[in-house]
Amino acid sequence: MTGVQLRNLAIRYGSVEVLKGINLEIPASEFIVLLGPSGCGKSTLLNAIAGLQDVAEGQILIGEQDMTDVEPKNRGIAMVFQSYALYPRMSVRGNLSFGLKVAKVAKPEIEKRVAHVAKMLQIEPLLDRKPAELSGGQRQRVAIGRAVVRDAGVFLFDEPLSNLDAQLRSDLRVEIKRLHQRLRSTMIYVTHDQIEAMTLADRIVVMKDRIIQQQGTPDEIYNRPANTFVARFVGSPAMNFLDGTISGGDAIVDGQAVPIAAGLSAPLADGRKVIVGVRPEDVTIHADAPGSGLAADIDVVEPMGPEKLVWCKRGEIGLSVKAPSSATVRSGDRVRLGFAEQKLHIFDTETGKRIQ
Amino acid sequence: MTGVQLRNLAIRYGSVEVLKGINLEIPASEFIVLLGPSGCGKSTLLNAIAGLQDVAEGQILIGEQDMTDVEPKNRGIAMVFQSYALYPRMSVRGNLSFGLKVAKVAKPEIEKRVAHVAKMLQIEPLLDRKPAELSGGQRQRVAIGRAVVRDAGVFLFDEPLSNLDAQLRSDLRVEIKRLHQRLRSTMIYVTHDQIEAMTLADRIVVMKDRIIQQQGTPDEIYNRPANTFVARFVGSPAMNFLDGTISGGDAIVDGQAVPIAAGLSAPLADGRKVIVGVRPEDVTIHADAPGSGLAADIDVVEPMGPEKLVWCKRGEIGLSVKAPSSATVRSGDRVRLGFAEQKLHIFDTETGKRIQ
Amino acid sequence: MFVRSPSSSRLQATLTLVPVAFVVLSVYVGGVLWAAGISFTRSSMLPNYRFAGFTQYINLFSNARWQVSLGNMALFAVIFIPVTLLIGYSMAAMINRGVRGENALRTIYLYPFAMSFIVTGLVWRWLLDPNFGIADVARKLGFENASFDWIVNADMALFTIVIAAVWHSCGLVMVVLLAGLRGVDDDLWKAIRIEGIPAWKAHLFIIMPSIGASIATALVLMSLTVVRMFDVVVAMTGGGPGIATDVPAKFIIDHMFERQQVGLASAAATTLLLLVLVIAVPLLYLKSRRKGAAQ
Amino acid sequence: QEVKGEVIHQWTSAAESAGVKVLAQKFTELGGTWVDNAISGGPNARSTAVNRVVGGNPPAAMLFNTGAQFVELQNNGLLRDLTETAKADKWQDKLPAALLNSGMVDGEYWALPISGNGANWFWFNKSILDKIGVAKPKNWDEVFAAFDKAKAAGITPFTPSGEPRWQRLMFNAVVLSVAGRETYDAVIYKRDASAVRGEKFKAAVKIFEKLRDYSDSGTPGRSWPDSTNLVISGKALMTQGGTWLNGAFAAAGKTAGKDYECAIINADQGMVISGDVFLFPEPKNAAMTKAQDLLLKAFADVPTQTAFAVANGTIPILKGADTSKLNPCIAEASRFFNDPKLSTGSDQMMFSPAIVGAVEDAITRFSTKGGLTAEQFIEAYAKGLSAS
Amino acid sequence: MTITNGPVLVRRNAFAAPLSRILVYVLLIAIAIAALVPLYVMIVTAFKSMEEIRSGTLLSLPHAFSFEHWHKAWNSACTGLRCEGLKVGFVNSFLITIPSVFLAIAVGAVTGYTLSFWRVRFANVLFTVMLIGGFFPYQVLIYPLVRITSTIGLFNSLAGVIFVHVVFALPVVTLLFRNYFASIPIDLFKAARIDGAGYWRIFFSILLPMSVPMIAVAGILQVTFIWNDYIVGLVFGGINYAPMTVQLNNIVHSTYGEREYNVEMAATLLTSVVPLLVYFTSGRWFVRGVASGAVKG
Ligand SMILES: Nc1ncnc2c1ncn2[C@@H]1O[C@H](COP(=O)(O)OP(=O)(O)OP(=O)(O)O)[C@@H](O)[C@H]1O
Ligand SMILES: Nc1ncnc2c1ncn2[C@@H]1O[C@H](COP(=O)(O)OP(=O)(O)OP(=O)(O)O)[C@@H](O)[C@H]1O
Ligand SMILES: [Mg+2]
Ligand SMILES: [Mg+2]
Repeated sequence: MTGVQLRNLAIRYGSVEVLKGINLEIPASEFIVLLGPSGCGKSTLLNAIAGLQDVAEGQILIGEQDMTDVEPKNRGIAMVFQSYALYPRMSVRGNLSFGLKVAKVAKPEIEKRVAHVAKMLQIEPLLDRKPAELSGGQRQRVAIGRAVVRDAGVFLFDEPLSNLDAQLRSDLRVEIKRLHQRLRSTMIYVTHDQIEAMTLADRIVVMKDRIIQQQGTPDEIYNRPANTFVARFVGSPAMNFLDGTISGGDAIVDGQAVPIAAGLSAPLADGRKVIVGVRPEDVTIHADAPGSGLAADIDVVEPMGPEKLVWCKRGEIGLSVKAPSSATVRSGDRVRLGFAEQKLHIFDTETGKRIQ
Repeated sequence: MTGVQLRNLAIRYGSVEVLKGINLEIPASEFIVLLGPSGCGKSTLLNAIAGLQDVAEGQILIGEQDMTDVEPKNRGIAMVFQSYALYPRMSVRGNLSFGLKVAKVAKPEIEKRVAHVAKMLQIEPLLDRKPAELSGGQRQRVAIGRAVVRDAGVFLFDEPLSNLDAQLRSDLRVEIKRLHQRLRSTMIYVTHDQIEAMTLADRIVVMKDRIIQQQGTPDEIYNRPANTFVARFVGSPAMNFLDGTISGGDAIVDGQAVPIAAGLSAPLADGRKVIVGVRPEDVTIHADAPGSGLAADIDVVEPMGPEKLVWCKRGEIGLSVKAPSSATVRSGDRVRLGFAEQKLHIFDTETGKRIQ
Repeated sequence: MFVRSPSSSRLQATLTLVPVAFVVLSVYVGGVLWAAGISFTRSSMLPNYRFAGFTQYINLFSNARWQVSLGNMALFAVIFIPVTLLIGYSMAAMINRGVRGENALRTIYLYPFAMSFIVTGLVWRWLLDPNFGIADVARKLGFENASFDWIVNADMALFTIVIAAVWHSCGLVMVVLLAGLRGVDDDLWKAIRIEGIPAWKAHLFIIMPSIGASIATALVLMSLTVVRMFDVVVAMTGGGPGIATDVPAKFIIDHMFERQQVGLASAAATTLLLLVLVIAVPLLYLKSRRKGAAQ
Repeated sequence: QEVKGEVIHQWTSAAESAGVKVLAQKFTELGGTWVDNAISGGPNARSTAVNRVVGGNPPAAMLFNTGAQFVELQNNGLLRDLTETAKADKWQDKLPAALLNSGMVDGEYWALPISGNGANWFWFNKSILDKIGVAKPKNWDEVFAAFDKAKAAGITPFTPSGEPRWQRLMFNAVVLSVAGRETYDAVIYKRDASAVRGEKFKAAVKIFEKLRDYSDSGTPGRSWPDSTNLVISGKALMTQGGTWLNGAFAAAGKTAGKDYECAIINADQGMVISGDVFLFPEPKNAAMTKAQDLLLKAFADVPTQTAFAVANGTIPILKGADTSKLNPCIAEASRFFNDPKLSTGSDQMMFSPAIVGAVEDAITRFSTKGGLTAEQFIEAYAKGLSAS
Repeated sequence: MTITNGPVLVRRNAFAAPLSRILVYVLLIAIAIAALVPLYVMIVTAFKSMEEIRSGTLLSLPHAFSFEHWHKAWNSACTGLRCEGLKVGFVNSFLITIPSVFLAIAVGAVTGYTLSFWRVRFANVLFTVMLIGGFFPYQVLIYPLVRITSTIGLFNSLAGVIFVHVVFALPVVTLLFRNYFASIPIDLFKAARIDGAGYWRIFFSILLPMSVPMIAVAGILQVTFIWNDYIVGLVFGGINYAPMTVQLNNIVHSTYGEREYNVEMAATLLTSVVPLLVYFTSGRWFVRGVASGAVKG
């Protein structure tokens, strides 16, 4: 099995530098998810790994070998494109089997694999249609199938599930996970879906502003975001941020003390300006009673099936809270918000970096 | 403001009937979300409402007027295409302002509106680029912008947010909601995202197999799904289904009694075969102790940030459970599952329809 | 395409087609019907309208020159079209990779198309002349026995015309296909490269089908060249040796103008058109059926 | 008021241009304005002219070949009847009968002959003749003897043009010289198929076949200037062609009698004459009539016509022309031309274009190695005489 | 035949050019050389004296380069009464070519657009008829066209020539555009209609800018056809609008005249300068990925 290493990679479109100084070590068989705001260069990076995008600086190693200038086909990769890039005049079956035919895989084997993939992706009835006759989601499934049908050492997925319905999406998510477990191929996966990222990734790489912001296990990324950007970007709804000043182990936010767990506040000098981050699920709503937390007004309540999303306001500050759907809250209510002391995140106001 | 009515609509591609007998009443200013599995005809329906798709039978009324045969431009609609369909030779600015120019809107007004939309969608720095120079998500934002910039009576959105990152997605979701509140336009919105559907919709329409399966408020759809299809389709992870037989107000599942709330079991005769549905969040996990629920083994545990998804197995039956991330469960553990009596859904085994 | 009853735009569409339809009907349909009518008369220099039955057709089909012409056209088509398509496509594919000096190369490949055959035909004659053409050059280079007498050999002369015609048309076919290739989405190339599909297979099975419309265009242009082929024959062989390289258009034009046999020429033109119809209609039918199935 | 006369013609070579200049000058002197419309190639010029007539915008005059080409225009009432002018200007006294008759229908004059050529000439490279030590051949035996000698000396004996029309011309030359005037006239004037199938014609066919075997491999399709160049540059002994070849020799700076020789084989059988005529479309208005009148006057003026012929390199056709300035070959041709016993019409003069074409097809197929056999050819030729 | 896969990225290391790429250049240059042989012969012949041409050394360079024949072809070759060379018809050729090409492309593009995006009754019948009509030897249509143009009063006028050129060009240009538009994603057309654009607006604002490669092809085709046309100009233009090719033909083709090959070659080369310039400058119209970024999938 083949790992992938990126060494000091830089990529430019003309004179615009899209990526710079990218260093990434992907051990063989790892499932890596790339996360980052739209336009941060995720597709560009995948293209570069695939050999489809010229590299301005740096090296790409696949399976210990320098592949920076090697033809895509010799890199042992498979890829799902964000724009699908299906072969327009071939039937779905043709799209799936063409690569195998070219690779001279035996016919019965091709049929077996195509049948398997078609079944897994629920596109069996579409096998004889042309891409133009498919719906958006159907096209996407074919694009995934085309990559999966090849037994590559490295799989590159560019938002493969974004056009699928929730059910199919979760089915396929499990299927891809299973594929990974079965093949033990290295997988590099771009997605915007938190759940996909969290459930699939061995490691998540968060990118922004041409560089990698943080890499770590889903747990690390979620529970110990390296900076406010990562903290805000991962998790939905996003983490709440409160500007505060340290005073005796508490953070004074908008004139009110927010207690911080001792372990977290230890390195903090009094008077230091910090940003206190708290995830919506770590906030609890209490009836309005003096002294028991941050007073706030309920702005909007969004039912989300199993739970409710409660948007609270305290002057300029907006806070989101995930409450059980049984909670009885109504727009306009005045409430008190409590924060789970242990779950607070403290960032430096200047740099936005996590303090610890 | 203009409502939309579909009367007995049927649409065919050649001889294949994609939609049939579609009746839908959308009051003015309503926000309607279309949900359904990939390929069920959602895009086709939007196209028909826009006047871009030939209607085989039936009528389309927009604002009380029969618009079945009216030119798209005279229907007072704006639309975001699933495939984006950006004008490739125009800059982003050109793409945004084209419709306004055609409508002879004054130049300063065009500039104002374009600037506003560009700001809202965070595409200001991209205004002078061509679509080919944009990332997938950037293209999608331009496509949304092109629709939003026009003040139409009816907006049609075909999966507008599918390629965006979570943060932008939730920002835009709020933005669209706000747009709706400001303009009070009728909006018809196709999405696969549960959260979008739940948070945006005044009413959700679930489609499958050429027809409408259920329409209702998000709450109704989620809490009172009309049949097993809707029940399974809405909610992620999907509702669990257990085959059971009624016996004295309980359902006997795999030899073990599952108590049903009295209100639900009232119309059920003993011996009747039913499907018992239960959402993952309505299942609780207890330590293995005789008599206190359905015994099961833990298969997989997926961390999902704020909570854990626990996949349990009982023989052939698979069950998913949403547990707080604090729950201490491990793969291989034997546990007992308890069901919230009041939250069970009972469907007829034959027809799959909800019983009540 | 999507609306059932007339709308302003569709009305506009119809209105713009009307003048075109009018001209097409009056010139092409009118002209063809007129010619078909004339083919049933004994018109010589000027058309007359006295019905003479199938005389002209009987004369036509007993005319050895006409028979040879049709045979030549068929043989020419069978060689010229695939060869030109292959070379033209290869050139387009190579240029499409983004080579240096693309402009110059394209112009070089295309220049034969700009030159009228009146004189380039003569040059080809010289080049292929068995006595002082390239055969002579080869002899001077030391290949004592080099001889190349196709152009004066009744059995081979047609192939020299194929050579010149291919030379003349390749550039055009290349340009038409290049325009098609330039519309292929970059991501498609990427997918092909990732799958490691060998170049020729990618072109044959993926790229060619996706520029099917351009290829159809090129095929029609080449077919037009075949059916209308005249200049090149006149300039290179004058239809000779004997009548070995005669073609229908030359037959028609000779009889129309020089020989003042308008009736016979019309019969020939009508026959030629019927032949085109016999070949084209099944193709069009097949194509439209496929399209119907796709919708 | 300006009297504009547009003339459509195919005289585009340098010599022909010089000739046109002479005619135009005279017309200008007479008070007209010559509007020149030169279109290369007879068929092109003729069909353009016909289209102009049909389209309702006829030229004042248009050039056709001597012969039956114009008959249909006359039948359709598109031409001006020249009888009055001809009578007044006494054309029958000025022009050779053969030429004049070809422009007449039912005793009326419809065409004015303007130039004449001799078609059955053979041309030799003098230095090669000298080298192989033979005199200018006068009959076929001498020709073939010379051929053999040339061949032995490593020189190509015969390089005719391979274009069908010149092959036809050569065939006619052979028929006249081998089969004799009587058979020739029977075929050409009477379209007598039995004469074609006769022994004399067959003998001519044999000679033609033999000539074919002596000609070089580059013959098929070769144009006459190329063929002539081979003789001029000393690569070949003989070529065949009409009096116009003289111009090519002259243009290459060659002198008749010194560098090259011209001859009719079996000259006692006479010369095949051909030429051009002017036709005058039915005038559209008085101005056009006036222009045509002036043009007719200019074209039938003896000194003008002679000067034209000299410039053009063709034979002066009007009687009383001064032949002293002519090149020896043309002077000789002129002698034949003006002697009715020594001149006869070309096939083009007597046949309809359809027959010319049919016969030409037969000849060109016969000229090709591996084409028609002599017997097949004779049948094809005979059949061609009834083409329409 | 080696054709390597489509657009290739420029490598950082130019020396690492794969073998296939070198092969491509070798092939392209070989084809170019083969294509250029006749041109070479024409050019050297145009510089040679007739003496030298007669001596029959086809490929050798001329002994001395003289522009005399070029000068003669342009300025003084006889083409009938006048001996003023090719230049006489030069302006006419422009007068004919520019409007004819423009109109032919305009009409053909609009027709192709209508045929591929709008459902008009009998449109496909019309197209089929037009296309098949294109196969009819157009020489046979001259007589009826003479009658038509003279009936509508266009015979022997500039407008007449242009009319006939446009009519003859219509089948091919329409075909080019119809087929080209067929490959453009239909969603673009839909989006423009939603944006309120009407028939013309969609054509001019959306589709025309995407058609530049096809406009270049149609331009190349029609400039060549019309610039090189002889018959139409001759018959329908009358004496006042005879294009340059009439002079060219008069220089090259005369039944009884001696031939000056050097002047003929020079004349031919001079006549083809304009189309060649068009070919060369059309380069930047062959843009890559005209529809790129328009749609997903
Ligand atoms: N041009 C066509 N010809 C034939 N069938 C088509 C065509 N376009 C779409 N279909 C079929 O019609 C059905 C409905 O397509 P549609 O695009 O409306 O689906 P959708 O609900 O939008 O799906 P998705 O969520 O995947 O976008 C699909 O099964 C599709 O395969
Ligand atoms: N051909 C191009 N020319 C210039 N800039 C480009 C080009 N292609 C992409 N870009 C820019 O490069 C940046 C990175 O693009 P890329 O497609 O890699 O983003 P991405 O992270 O995949 O975004 P998304 O999540 O929206 O797909 C973007 O800002 C984009 O605008
Ligand atoms: Mg991307
Ligand atoms: Mg869709």
